[in-house]
Amino acid sequence: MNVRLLYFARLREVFATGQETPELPPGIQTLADLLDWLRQRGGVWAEELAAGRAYRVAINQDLIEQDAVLHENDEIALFPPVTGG
Amino acid sequence: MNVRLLYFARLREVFATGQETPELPPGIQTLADLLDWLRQRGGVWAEELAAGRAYRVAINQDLIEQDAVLHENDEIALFPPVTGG
Amino acid sequence: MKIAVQSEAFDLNAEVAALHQANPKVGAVVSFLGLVRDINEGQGVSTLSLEHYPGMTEKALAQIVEDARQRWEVLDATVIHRVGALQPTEPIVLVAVASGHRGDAFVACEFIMDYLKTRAPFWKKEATAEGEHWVDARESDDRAAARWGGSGK
Amino acid sequence: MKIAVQSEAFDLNAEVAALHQANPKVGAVVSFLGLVRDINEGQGVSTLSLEHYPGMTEKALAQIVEDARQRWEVLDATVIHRVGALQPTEPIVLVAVASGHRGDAFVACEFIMDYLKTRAPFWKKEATAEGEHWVDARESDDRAAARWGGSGK
Repeated sequence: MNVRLLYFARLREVFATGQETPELPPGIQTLADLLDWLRQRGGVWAEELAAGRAYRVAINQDLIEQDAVLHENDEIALFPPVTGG
Repeated sequence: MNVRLLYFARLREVFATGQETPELPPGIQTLADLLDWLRQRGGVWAEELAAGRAYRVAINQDLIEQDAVLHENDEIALFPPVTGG
Repeated sequence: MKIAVQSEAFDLNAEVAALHQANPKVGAVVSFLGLVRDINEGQGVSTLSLEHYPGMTEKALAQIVEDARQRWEVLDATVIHRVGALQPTEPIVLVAVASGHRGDAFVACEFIMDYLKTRAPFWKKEATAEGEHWVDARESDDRAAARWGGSGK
Repeated sequence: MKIAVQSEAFDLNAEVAALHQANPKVGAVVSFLGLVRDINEGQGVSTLSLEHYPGMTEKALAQIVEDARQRWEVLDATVIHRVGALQPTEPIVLVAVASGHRGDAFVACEFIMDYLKTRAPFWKKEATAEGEHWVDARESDDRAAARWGGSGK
């Protein structure tokens, strides 16, 4: 499955990239699977996405509050809690 | 005691006057006395100032919510509930 | 603090800018603009005439703003109320409150409006093709003011 | 309904006029103006940079306004959020709500701001003489949004 990953603000800086379009291994079906897969990269990935860290996830530009099944070509964004206004 | 009486809005129209400066009879010491004295004029005065009618009183430009002792040269205004804003 | 009773229109941009441009501590300005509604639903043009009690009006508005300052963080505030003849869609009243934080600005602005509606001596008369009448005070305004803990009368 | 994300300043007069001038049913316009505060208390000039998530930002703001319309009488509304580099005292955000009655206008405007603060993808970075840092999200904003019954996240 191919997805588009976006990173914003502090996460964009820490991950040193604003986006990537990985081909996910077959076992990755849900958001929780994807986050595990990213954490396995180690380093800042394991650190920033660790349980208890404050970050937000949007799938196809909607904020996601719990696990969700992923689909081909989903746009998945990871970012810090928002601070606009 | 001399006081200045002001009437506004609908009361000004119904009383057909915007102000008067009566010399009050000696027995009139409080706002309640003054209102009784005005009611004794009968007609629209008795009607508009009857118990249960909605009107407001300000003494020296402060809204008054209960009886008050009057003083020489007080400015006493009677008017309908306000409708600004 | 600026309190004004005037027949002229006012400039919202200028009034809001005056509340915050010189003070970098201001993080929020909440403004209320009250407008003449066409309450006849198109049945002939209506004109609203606003009468007030000169002297008491300014005093009452200043007291209301002072009450708000005692309760919340109000860095600055402006109240402008128009009098005289006004047409539908014209502004009647502006209440603008500057604060460091939005919560204080919102609550203080609404408090000032609720008290203005029940304690500031203005009266509206409406003129339509059918004639003139004084606008009645609304119970809902008394209730709105009463929730702040005052008598609201 | 107008939703805009832009680097340019906006004209408060024009935005508020657009909400009410053509609609005589509008009796109240409540506006919130958010400004860059000088949080360094004079210790060197700071610049705020606002990053956002293009596409999602507009979608999130439109959804927040729609949520407000479901709850209260909102005749029209405008949300403008600036991005890019901003200096202290400059406006960041405008939320303006037009309604027949002031209560609805006040509550809808505050609701939109509270949700914008916690659900619209904007991020602030502050630059001072000492360097740059991302502004932390505030618990108080989560609490403000949560009181409306949503998750506020």
